[in-house]
Parts: sequence; C-alpha cells; structure tokens
Amino acid sequence: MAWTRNEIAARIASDIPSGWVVNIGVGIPTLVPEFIPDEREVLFQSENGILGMVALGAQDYPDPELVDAGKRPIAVRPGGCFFESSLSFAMIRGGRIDLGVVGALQISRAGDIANWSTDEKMIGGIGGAADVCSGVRNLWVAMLHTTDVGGHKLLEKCSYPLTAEGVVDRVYSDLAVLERNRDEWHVISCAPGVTVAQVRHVTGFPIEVEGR
Amino acid sequence: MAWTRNEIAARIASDIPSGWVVNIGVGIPTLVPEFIPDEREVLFQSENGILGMVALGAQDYPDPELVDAGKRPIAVRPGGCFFESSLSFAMIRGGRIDLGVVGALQISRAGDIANWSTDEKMIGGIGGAADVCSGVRNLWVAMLHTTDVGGHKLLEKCSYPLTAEGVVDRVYSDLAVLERNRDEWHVISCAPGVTVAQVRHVTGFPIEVEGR
Amino acid sequence: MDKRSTLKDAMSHVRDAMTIAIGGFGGAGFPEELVAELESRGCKDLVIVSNNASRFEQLINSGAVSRIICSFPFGGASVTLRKSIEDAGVELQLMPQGTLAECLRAAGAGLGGVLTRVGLGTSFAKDRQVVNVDGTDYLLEPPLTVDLAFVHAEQADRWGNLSMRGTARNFNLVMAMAAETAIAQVNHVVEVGQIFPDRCDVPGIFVDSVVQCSNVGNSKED
Amino acid sequence: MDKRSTLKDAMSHVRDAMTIAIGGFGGAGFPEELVAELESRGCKDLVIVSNNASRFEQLINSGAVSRIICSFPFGGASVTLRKSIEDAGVELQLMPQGTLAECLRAAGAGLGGVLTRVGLGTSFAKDRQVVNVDGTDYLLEPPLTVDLAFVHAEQADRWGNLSMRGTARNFNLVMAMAAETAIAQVNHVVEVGQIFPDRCDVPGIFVDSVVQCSNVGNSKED
Repeated sequence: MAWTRNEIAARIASDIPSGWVVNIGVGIPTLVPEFIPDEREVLFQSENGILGMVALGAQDYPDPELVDAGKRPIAVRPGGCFFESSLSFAMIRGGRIDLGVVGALQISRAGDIANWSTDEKMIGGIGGAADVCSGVRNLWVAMLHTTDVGGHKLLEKCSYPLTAEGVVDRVYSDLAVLERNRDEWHVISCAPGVTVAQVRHVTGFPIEVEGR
Repeated sequence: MAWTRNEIAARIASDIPSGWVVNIGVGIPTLVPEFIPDEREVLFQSENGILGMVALGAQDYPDPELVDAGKRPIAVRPGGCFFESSLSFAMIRGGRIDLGVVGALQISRAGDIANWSTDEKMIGGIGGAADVCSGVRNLWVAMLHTTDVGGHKLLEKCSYPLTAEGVVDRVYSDLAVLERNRDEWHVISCAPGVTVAQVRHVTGFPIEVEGR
Repeated sequence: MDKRSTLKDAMSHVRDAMTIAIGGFGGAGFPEELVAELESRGCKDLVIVSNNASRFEQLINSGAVSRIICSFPFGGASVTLRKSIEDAGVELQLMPQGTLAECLRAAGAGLGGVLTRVGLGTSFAKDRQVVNVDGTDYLLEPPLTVDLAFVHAEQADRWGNLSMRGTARNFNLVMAMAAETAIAQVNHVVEVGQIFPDRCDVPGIFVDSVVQCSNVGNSKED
Repeated sequence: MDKRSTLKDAMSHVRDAMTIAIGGFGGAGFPEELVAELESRGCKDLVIVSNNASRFEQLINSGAVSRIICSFPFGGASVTLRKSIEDAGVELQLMPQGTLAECLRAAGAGLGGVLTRVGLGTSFAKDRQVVNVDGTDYLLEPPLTVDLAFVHAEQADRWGNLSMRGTARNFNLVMAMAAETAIAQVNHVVEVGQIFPDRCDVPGIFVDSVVQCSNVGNSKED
C-alpha cells in the first residue's frame, strides 16, 4: 500500500538528524516540519531571509512582514534570525544548508532534477529552486513515483528543463525511498506491501540488486 | 609663502560641499574633519566599517570596539551606522563615496597615484588605499609638493608601485591646488606669494596656461 | 541633508524606458504606494526587476512594461497574469533567485559580475560566458545595474538610513545598492539618531528619497 | 545544539599547515584569547589571513607562520615586526583590503571568485587572469577559503548566533563565512532567543564553536 503525502513527509522528518539546517520547497516538503519532534533541534531556513522559521501558532497574529518562500505567514523561533537576500543565498550556495527537501517533476539516473517547468520556453517560476538544488549538502526529493497517468518521473534522462545537474541524493516517493551513488540507485525501503520489483517496474532507470 | 599642513587641510575642507560622503586617509587628510564647519553636513566614512565617524570628544571614554582605519579611537555621530567589511568596500568600489582625500608619494600626469610603497618588493601596507583610490567619485590628494630633498613628486610617470591608475582629480599641495582633466593639469590657486612659474619649476609635467 | 520627499516629487525621477528594481517578497518589504503611483503615470517601455511579477498585473495591462526580470513571475495558478504578460508582449527574463540577488549586489559593489555554478548544465547557462577558475567552471552573470529602485522600510531618518522588520529586508538592500536613484517608501520617519547605528539595515548612502507611507498599518496580503 | 566550548576543546581543531583567518581591525573585534592560545600550541607552517600582522609578532618569532595574507601588515614604524617577518622567512602576500574582504565572502558564498577593477594596472594585477565583461577589463581574484576562522563578538548564544558592537564587525562575518570551522571568542554568552532576530550580525549557521572570554572588559590597545 503506497505511502500518503503525510507518510512521505513523516518518513523524511524521521531521517533528519538533530542540529541540521533544512530548506524546504513547496508541495509535500511543506508538510515535513510538523513531523519533527519538539525535542529535536532542526532549523528551517527560508531563502527570503529567515533562519529558524516555525509555523504560525493558533494565537499568533499574522505579520505581513514575516512570510516564508511561499509567501505564507510564519513565525520565528527563539534563536532564529533575519537577513537580506544576498546573505541568504550565500548560505545556500556556500554549502551551509545541510539539507534541501524539494518536489520534482523528473529525476534522472545521474541525479539531474527538473522541478520548475514542463516547457522549453521556460514559462513558470524558477524562484530559489536552482540555488537550493545546486547548493545544499544533501538534496532529498519528495514526490509521487509516477505521473497522474502512470508515466515515469524517474528517467534515464530528463526531458523537462533542468533545475540542476547531478544533485539528487535521495528520492522519497509514495512507493519507496531510493538513494543514489553516482549513476547507481538502490532502494532503502519500500512502502508496506510494495516490492522492489514493483518499484523497478515504474522506474525508468536500473535499480541495483540489494547486497551487491 | 607655502601653506602649512593645517592650511592645506583647511583649504580642502572649504572645498567639500554639504551632503558629501568622504573617506580620508592617513597623514594630512586626517586633519580635514576639524575644519568642516558644524553646520555643514559632511559624513566621514572609514573603511573598517563606519559611516558618520567623528572625533572622540574630550569627555568621551574610548571604546576599544570603535576605531577608525588608523586604529585610533573615534565616536559615531547621530545618524551614523556600522557595517561589516564587504559592505564597506561595496560602498567604496560601487562609487557611493563622493570624495577620497589621501596622501601620496608620487602622482603622474595621467593621474596615477603611488601612495603606499617605495619599493617593488611591495613591502609596506596597501590597506584600503587601492580600493579607495579606484572607487571614489572624486580623488583629492593632500601632499607636500616635493620630497624632503626637493625632488619631484608630481611626475610624467610614477616610479614607485602604483596604488591606482588614472584616478587623481586634484592635488592640494603646500604650494598650489592643481586640477587634472585627462592629461592636462591647471592651477586653481597658489599659496600666498607663490607664482605659477614657481609651481611649474617643481612639477614634473606641464601645467596648462590659464585661460586656454 | 534632507532626503524626505513627497510621493509626487520622488516619482518625478521616473522616465519611459527606465529599468526599475522593485523590492519585496510577496507583500513583505513591498513598496506598494510607489508602485500604485507608478501605475498612474502612464509610462512606456519600463523594464521591471523584481523577485515576483504578480503585483504588476495592472502595470502590465496598461502597456507600461516591455520586460520583466524576475525569478518567480507567478505560480502555476496565475492564469490571468500569464495571459496578461503574453497579450502585452512583455518579455519575461528569468533568473535564479540567488543569482538575481547577487547580480544586483555586484552592480552596487562595483564588481564585474558573478561567477556561479547555479544554472550550469541548464537553460540558464544559455548565452552565458563560462569562466574556469582553478579547474572548475562557473557561469559569468553580468552585474545588474538599474536606473531606479523602489524599496520599503519600517523606519527611515531624513538621511535615508533604513531599518526593516522580519523578512522585509529581502531584495531591498541589494536593489538600493544597484540603483542610480533609490526611493524608499517607509512606515515611519524618525529623527536622525533614532535608528541605532548597529541596527541600520540599509545605510543612507544607498538611498536618495524617503517617502512617508500614507497607509501605515494597512494589510498587505498576496 | 550547543556550540559552547572550552578554549582548549575549541582549539583542538588546529593542525599544522592550516590556513587560519583571524578577524579584527586593530583591537576592534580581535579574538585575542584565541590567538594567545594559538601561540602556546607550537604549530608549524600556518598561513594567517588577517587585515593586519602587528598582533602576530610572537607567533612569527616562534616559527609558527609560513605565510601571511593581509592588506596592511604594519605601519612604517614597525621596524621590529618587519625584521621578524624577514628573519622568520615568512612570505607576505598583500591584497587590497576590499579585495581581501570580497574574496573571503566569495569563498563563503560559493562563488568562483571576484571580478574587480581594483589593482588593474598595478603590481596587484601580476599573475591574475583578466576577464572582459561587456568591454571592461576586470581582475579575477580567486575565492579565499580558509580552514579555520577565529572571530570575536560581544554576544553569542549556544547556537552560535553572534552580535557585535561598533566597528568590531569588520572581517568577522566574511571570515566565518569562508571557514570550514569558525571559532568565536565572545564577551557574553546569552540564552537562545536573547539575540534579537533583527540584530544578529553573524547567523549561527556560520559558527562552530563559542568560547567565553576570560578577560571581559580588559583594555585592548593597539
């Protein structure tokens, strides 16, 4: 039985060590913070200029000057800080962010990611995606394993415009968690009742035999 | 009769318009601020990270965390601000400083300045001199017209290592105020009793005939 | 030195065909009154530099804009804005957000451009010079100088020192740095000396005009 | 996440032949206790990156230093320091101060270098690649990555957030950014949350160890 979006987010959350600084993208990644246990110190960075972002509490008054990269109202936790855009991207490009969790349209065997446009005319918005995908120390992708009509999203080569080349470390899909080492991928775990054979069937590149 | 160091500084101060932001170097330039009338709003920037630097008042307690580029204790005036080094030099390189006032060892006809070392082994300290001389909108040099032994310091070409190429706009010496327009120099004014002919005699490049 | 100005006087700097950088990320740090005034001026051929484009729909529909340089013009749901941009023949030039910020900073800092690996191997590398530094390739992104910057701050003094709150800083510093002329819309004008020297987010040296908001406290929802 | 450390533990990162950036401009923002501890460790072949060199005379005399990268090693009057440097065979590599700051920032910001006109036509252009951008020449100065940074702050929390006073910021931010490991000597350690989020000069993400000063309030004269 495939994992739900919440289960994907929870699985990602459970894999994030204490002390990491994490940048999260739109889609399933936005669900990750709520699954981080309170006692684990994970700091969320948002590229519009905040480190230590937390969800707005039920009693908090939304501040128009305090938003995340999706322009949603947020709050800052004690020990958080604000900064301007060039310093924010210095952190990202400079490799200070331990982890980026992003969505994706396509992932290639070589770890390329396409996650912002389906169209060579480059209509759509890249936002901070290229910087985040290129700059973070670890890049984990949260996504459904296939398209709405069952097509492959994990492919030998991406056909959509790339966000960044050779950067994906892990894919957390509804079917499995996969990890990449150069051009080789293996399954870390499958959703309950899902077999590696089933994952291979919907994956456009080879998956290594376990134990090799 | 030649101008004194204080008279050179006073003349420079009298030529600085209200509202200008000024970076001053070591030597005679450090004397300039005291000749700015209180009612004229001139802001002094120091490249170690302050805009709105003022002399330490007689009653002020020196703060070890508050120094100028010469490491002397200073104070900040209301409306001043502090910043880190890369933003400080962004201001300087980016052309935000209206005026730099510096000392010099040699000045060439083309406006090159050598003001940090006499020696091709580059012993000495360049500090912020290259950035200031290259970056400011106007560069005025405060200097004695000749060396201790009467040698030329205003030369066809500099022999000492350059600080920056083609940047000097004016020279305020003990004998005269000179202004450069490309390779042409003319005298704005001479010290009392000093003639243009006398200035020409101690200057290693031609000085234009007035009124040309 | 008094940089305080009326909205009309400050906006008299605007000319057709200017490149105008507009700060803000969504509503945070967005100078909405300056943009509203810009809308009323009937300009042509403006190049707008901003992280997003969604707040410029009226400007686009009025035919004032020829090009937008941004990182995230609109989300997938913004069908009307996309149509507006296409109908008005506006050229859309996308840049990765960090490259946009750094190219503005480079312009303000007197640097010749930005050497970045972001965009290598993607469509963003098209027409870009590649520079090899010690064996590693970088894209050379040219500095992004602008004629005008519209920025927003919580507080300003008459010397143009600005202080922001929260995530409102975003592009406002680098845009003021990159601009020939920077106009700040501010919630509060305070006396010189009331912005603590350690707490000045944009030194006044980067700001030319300070315009007091008329609508302090109004909500700014995206 | 607790970055507080004893002086000895923090300094256990030091190895021979490391490149160490040391913040401060004169005494302002200078981490003197970290440097004193470094002097006591008997290192070899260190490369010191700092704006000045005058505070490293003992380190130089003890033979710990092979190279100094700085903008202003000493004033004309510093005869003994100059002699120390020559006697110890220390290589002196001068950089314009703004280029030094920007190359450290570039290293921290993941950029491939700095394109600057400062130094063009001078000895500082020697061995530098020249890059032409839209008809203008720039020197390409490579990023300056360092193994360690020693920085100083007025306040820190256990997450490594730093807050400075006055002109003490200087190189401390860009050095922490450029460093594999940054160690901060601080006057006061405060609770997490006591450094106001708008008033954090160096976000903790750039800092690895926080060492409380033993000598708070002592004078630091140059």
